[in-house]
Amino acid sequence: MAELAYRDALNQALKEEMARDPRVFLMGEEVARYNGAYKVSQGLLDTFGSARVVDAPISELGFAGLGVGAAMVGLRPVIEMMTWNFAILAMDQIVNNAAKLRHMSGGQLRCPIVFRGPGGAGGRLSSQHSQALEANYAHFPGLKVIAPGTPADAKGLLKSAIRDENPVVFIEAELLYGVRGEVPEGEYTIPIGKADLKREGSDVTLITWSRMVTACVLPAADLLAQQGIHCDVIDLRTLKPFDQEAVAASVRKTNRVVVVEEGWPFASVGSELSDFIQRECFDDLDAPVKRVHGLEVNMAYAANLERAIQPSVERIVEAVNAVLYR
Amino acid sequence: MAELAYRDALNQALKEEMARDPRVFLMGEEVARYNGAYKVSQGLLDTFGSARVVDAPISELGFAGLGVGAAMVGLRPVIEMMTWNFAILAMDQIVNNAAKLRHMSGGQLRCPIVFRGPGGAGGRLSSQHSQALEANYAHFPGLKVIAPGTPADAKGLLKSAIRDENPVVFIEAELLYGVRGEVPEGEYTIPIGKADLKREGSDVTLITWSRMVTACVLPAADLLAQQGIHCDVIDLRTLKPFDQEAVAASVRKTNRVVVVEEGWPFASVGSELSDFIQRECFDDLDAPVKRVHGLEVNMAYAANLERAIQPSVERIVEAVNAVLYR
Amino acid sequence: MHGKELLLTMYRKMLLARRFEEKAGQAYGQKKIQGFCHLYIGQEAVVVGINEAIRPDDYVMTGYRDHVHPLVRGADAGMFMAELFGKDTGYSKGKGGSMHFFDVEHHFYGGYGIVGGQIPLAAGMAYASKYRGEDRITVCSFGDAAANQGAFHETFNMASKWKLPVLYVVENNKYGMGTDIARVSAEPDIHKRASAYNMRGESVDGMDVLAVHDTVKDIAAYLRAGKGPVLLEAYTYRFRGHSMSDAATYRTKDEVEQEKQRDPILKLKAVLLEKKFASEEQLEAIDAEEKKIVEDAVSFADQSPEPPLEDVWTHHFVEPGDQDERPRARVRGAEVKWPTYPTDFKVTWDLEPREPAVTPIKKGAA
Amino acid sequence: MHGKELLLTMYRKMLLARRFEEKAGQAYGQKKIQGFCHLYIGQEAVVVGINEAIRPDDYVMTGYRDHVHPLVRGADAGMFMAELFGKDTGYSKGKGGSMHFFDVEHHFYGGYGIVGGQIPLAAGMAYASKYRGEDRITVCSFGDAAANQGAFHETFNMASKWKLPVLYVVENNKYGMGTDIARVSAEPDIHKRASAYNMRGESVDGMDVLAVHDTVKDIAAYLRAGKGPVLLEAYTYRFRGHSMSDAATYRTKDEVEQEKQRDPILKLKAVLLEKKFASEEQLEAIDAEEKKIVEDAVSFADQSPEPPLEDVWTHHFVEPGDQDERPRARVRGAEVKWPTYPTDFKVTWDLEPREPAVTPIKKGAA
Ligand SMILES: Cc1ncc(C[n+]2csc(CCOP(=O)(O)OP(=O)(O)O)c2C)c(N)n1
Ligand SMILES: Cc1ncc(C[n+]2csc(CCOP(=O)(O)OP(=O)(O)O)c2C)c(N)n1
Ligand SMILES: [Mg+2]
Ligand SMILES: [Mg+2]
Repeated sequence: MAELAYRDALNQALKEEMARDPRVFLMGEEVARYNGAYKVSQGLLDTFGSARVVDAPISELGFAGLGVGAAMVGLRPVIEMMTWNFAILAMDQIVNNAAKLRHMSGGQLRCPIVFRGPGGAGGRLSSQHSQALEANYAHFPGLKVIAPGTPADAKGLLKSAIRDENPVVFIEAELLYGVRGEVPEGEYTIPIGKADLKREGSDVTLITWSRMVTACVLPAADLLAQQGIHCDVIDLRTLKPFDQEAVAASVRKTNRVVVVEEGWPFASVGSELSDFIQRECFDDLDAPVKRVHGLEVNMAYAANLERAIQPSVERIVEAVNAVLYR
Repeated sequence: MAELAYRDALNQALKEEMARDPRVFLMGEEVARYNGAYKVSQGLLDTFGSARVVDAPISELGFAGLGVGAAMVGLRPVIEMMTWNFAILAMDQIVNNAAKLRHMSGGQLRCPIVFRGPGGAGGRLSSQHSQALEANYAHFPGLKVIAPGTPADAKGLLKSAIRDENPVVFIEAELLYGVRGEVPEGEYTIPIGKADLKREGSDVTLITWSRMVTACVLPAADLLAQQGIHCDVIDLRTLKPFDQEAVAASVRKTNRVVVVEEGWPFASVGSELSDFIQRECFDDLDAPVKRVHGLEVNMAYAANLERAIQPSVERIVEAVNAVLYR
Repeated sequence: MHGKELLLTMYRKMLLARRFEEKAGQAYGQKKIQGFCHLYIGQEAVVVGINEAIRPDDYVMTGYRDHVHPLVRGADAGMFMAELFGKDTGYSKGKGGSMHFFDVEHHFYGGYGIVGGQIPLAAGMAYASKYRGEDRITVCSFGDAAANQGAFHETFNMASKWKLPVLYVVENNKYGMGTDIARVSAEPDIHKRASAYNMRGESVDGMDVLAVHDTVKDIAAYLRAGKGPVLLEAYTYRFRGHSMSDAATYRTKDEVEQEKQRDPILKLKAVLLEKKFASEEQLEAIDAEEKKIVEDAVSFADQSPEPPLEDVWTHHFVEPGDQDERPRARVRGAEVKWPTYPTDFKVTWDLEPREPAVTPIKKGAA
Repeated sequence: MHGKELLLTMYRKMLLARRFEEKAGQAYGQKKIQGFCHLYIGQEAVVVGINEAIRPDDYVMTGYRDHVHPLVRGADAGMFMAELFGKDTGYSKGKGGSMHFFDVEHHFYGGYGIVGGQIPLAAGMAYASKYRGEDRITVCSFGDAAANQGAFHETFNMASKWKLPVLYVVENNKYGMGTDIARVSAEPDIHKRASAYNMRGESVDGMDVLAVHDTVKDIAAYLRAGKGPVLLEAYTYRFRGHSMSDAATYRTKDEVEQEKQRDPILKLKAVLLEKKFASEEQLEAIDAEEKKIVEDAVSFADQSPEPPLEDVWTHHFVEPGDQDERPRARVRGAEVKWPTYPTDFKVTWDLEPREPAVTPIKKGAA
């Protein structure tokens, strides 16, 4: 298998899907000539031309909606949001049009579109640029929400998202773009809605997604393993619909859960997981579901504050100890 | 005490606060000459003139941001969103500017502003106009979120919101505007963050807010009481920060909880409550926290579908029976 | 220039529109229709004039004042009345209601409730046509007040820059709900704003169906020639309130009366009579026919069942293998020619030259 | 017209700006500054020309390219360098960083990272001034690419309709990140878009500090006279990349070289020498002074502590009794004259007449 950076895995997915299907086009700020603010679209303009790889003005609401319109009449747009922080401006088009079109039309229309771009903290970018916003989209019926944590998943899931007949919110991680990992050669896809069990263990279930998988959850699991505590590590990959079976099966085995997410805790995907687990696995739980998350504060610029605000190996280990009553 | 409609209670709050404090002004679509799309601002133009009661163009992002700017330099704007469905267009100004200003400026600025308007279903308005969106705002640090369920709370909390030094998202209920209730005479406020125990009972805790309080939770509690099942009914009133003590105290007493909300379940305020309760009251719970919520679907126009999608007395009774294992 | 058949068709369609809306208004009074219901009465010349000037396979869409746009394209009046009644036989199976009319068979793409929210969609539809090398155009209407939405600005800039074949029609009925447009618009002549995007903008008397028709004929040719988008402002008027719950007291009686003098149906009638294309009796017969269609529509809607409760779970996602719903096939058993979108084609459009001339450096004029 | 003192002040401030940004660039290379960092080098004439043409108590704000705007108003360079270094002694205690400069003492109101997000805020600040009957104006800058945001459109319409005393300055440096503005703007002469809002729009050579100054003097008077908002486009150029991570390969060497010929500092220097307002030596002495200020700023920032960890919890909400932070008082122990906003006053502004003339009915022109 080839080792690829996350950004290059995404790039391959785009390139392969655009080569397969002329209906696929990519639009966003700086995606064409500049090859992407984060270089995810490197080389695509040269290969596919300026109508399929389009530099948009800074008009997030406008070009998100343009994508929705194109999807309504047979194209399969991929709309790059330079970051999801800016997509807040486009949210109306995503949640009020894309998510509702099939329903409002009583099934006459479909809206196969992918909105993608980086989410989460980007490294000293302070509050307006450091938001993990998956909960906001996962709240709405009619949208699928994906947040891959490895290059292989990034590629396989982006291909699935592009082939899906529904609007997909695809949240990459700014700090993962340069991270490398093995990516299977050749054409392959990862099914939407399936979690990946990254480590097996019977003591505690760790549930997470996106950057947290490799940035702190696996390191924490490794550290705990050295102490004789073995964790199931579930990478959800798809947040909505999330893999209920995988989650429930693991909890039934371990009876203890820690949910780790980069974003804020209130009304988040983590809250939802916690509710799901206490509801579906009430009698299996030996301790309350514990959560590790970004602190409930705006992100600060200062290095030490930024670090303190984000989840860490230490906080995860502490939470695991807590659910083990150690 | 006077009996007032919810809309008139809000109107009183606005009128009293505007009379008290020249810094308060109201801006929004149709608020002035038309006296408000839902007549909440009836008579205010005549009393306070056109600079303090302002008909805005249909530019939600623009006038929400204008309000934020005015708040930064010493005014206390009340920005009416004709409904919260339209405020999605303004979300960037609310969450990226209002919620973050004090933090970004390191405490140099404050942003005392109220964004208010109706949320939830409005009666046969279908999917784009029938959304309970409190979770989206409650997710962000830096915002307070209020959703009163009675005329008295509407008045007392709107006054507190206007006097608060922070940005407040104030979500009224379209279907409550005409509903009447007793409202204390004269100047009074209700503290932000305090729940109201509407009924006392030791069997089950029902937690809810906004329209659900009177529309189905109290009727369900009454019905259950006839069957000998007595519920604590907690009207949260403030969703963020919610009254953790009131919730925990009740759960410790009843050991069983049903959370009722009008909106979608995924990553919602209800999810958060469920997580909080399983975490803080794990050993007190005799049954998993049950939730009754709007179905996880887009709202349909047809009367029978619209009814089926919303929480109902029957569904609440069923949930109470479930947590009682009856 | 205006043949008899064209004029009679337009007359018939305006009457269909008028009668449909009148019945909808009545049915609203009877609570058969609920929620918001925005009637198009008074504005018929705009939609009819446009429709007869474009092709049946051009894409059309609008906001929530959307009953008439699909009707004049050939939609089934009964099935749309059923939609208004929230019935299973409606175009959206009762899911959409008044604000969300869709008839994809007739290339009518909605029906949107967020003011201005459809504006970017239309650019995307035009983008798709251009992308596939089709000569189809897209026509998107919105109201005067919608022109103050950011979506207008962002979309027009892109549409113009990329020369998208889209006609934007501002149906300027002078009011956004209760607000006179001049009270909230710094430039109330909305077509003049087109200059800010270097695009063609013009206005037309929206109460004169012939003027609308001729203007749009010319514009359609311009669009198909690839010259870029157009903003057309049609000055019109709604004879009723904004929606059924609006008593419209913000307008003077005089103003409304004066406008009713310009009733587009009366105006066309006068032309028909003057040109002797039809007699009074013939015109009345047409009216009777259209009334009958609308009465039948109400009966059909009345007799139709509610949607089944299981329908709350349908049409949120497309599952693998799901076909799109074809309403007239489902409800009427009709042979439906459904729009198809090619899946295999070559994109030949160069949206911009590979290496554009570098913009000269500007020095300013002060 | 341009006295010696004015010219020397402007020269000094442009140099302060230039030296500060050069040092920030260096410090970024040393990883003392991280994240995004957008330098203003090349554009100094815009901000300095404006600042000397307005009052110290006028409100000023901009986007994320914001280091220089507060500096020329009198902010403490050391404390802003400390902010860039993420230190406790920064204006925002290290919470804001490069994109979120705030110096309320000097009426500089930020510092915003969402492109175009500050545009509505400025209208609100101007609204407040007008509401309280002050003759203060607000100046808000943004980039050429920001002009394609919906916020531009929505705000300009309101600002013009309500005649708000706000000057919007497009700092047109020809690029939004890597994109030549002409590639994404249907009307790349952004000031021309003002006509869509019936407001005054004009352009100025943004490399000529005197031209900027004179133009803004005139505009400030216009604003204070209550004549409505103005859109001023300053044609300028950034000599560096968009941010520190941008190599700016999308521009030709030629273009950059040609622009550097127009360096606003060199241009003003030539004037000063020609007018004999100063000798080469005197000008160099000024430069040395400004360099010293900036070096001291770096030392100060270097020596400052990180914020305490408990600070993650502060400044999310104002709790009852909380005072606003006064950075220079806190850090330097300075007597700070803090802006106050009256709490008791009478609003005398009539935003619109009680009963406006009814808009005449339009018939269109087609
Ligand atoms: C974004 C948004 N804001 C507000 C509304 C409420 N609303 C519905 S229609 C309308 C007036 C629109 O007027 P105009 O655009 O002139 O169209 P008309 O109704 O006159 O056809 C308003 C304010 C909405 N639906 N969407
Ligand atoms: C809404 C939004 N979209 C995209 C970005 C990313 N971004 C930051 S600066 C910038 C370019 C802005 O260019 P311009 O407005 O010309 O200002 P300049 O940087 O040239 O001063 C972009 C795309 C952002 N910060 N906010
Ligand atoms: Mg109108
Ligand atoms: Mg620029």
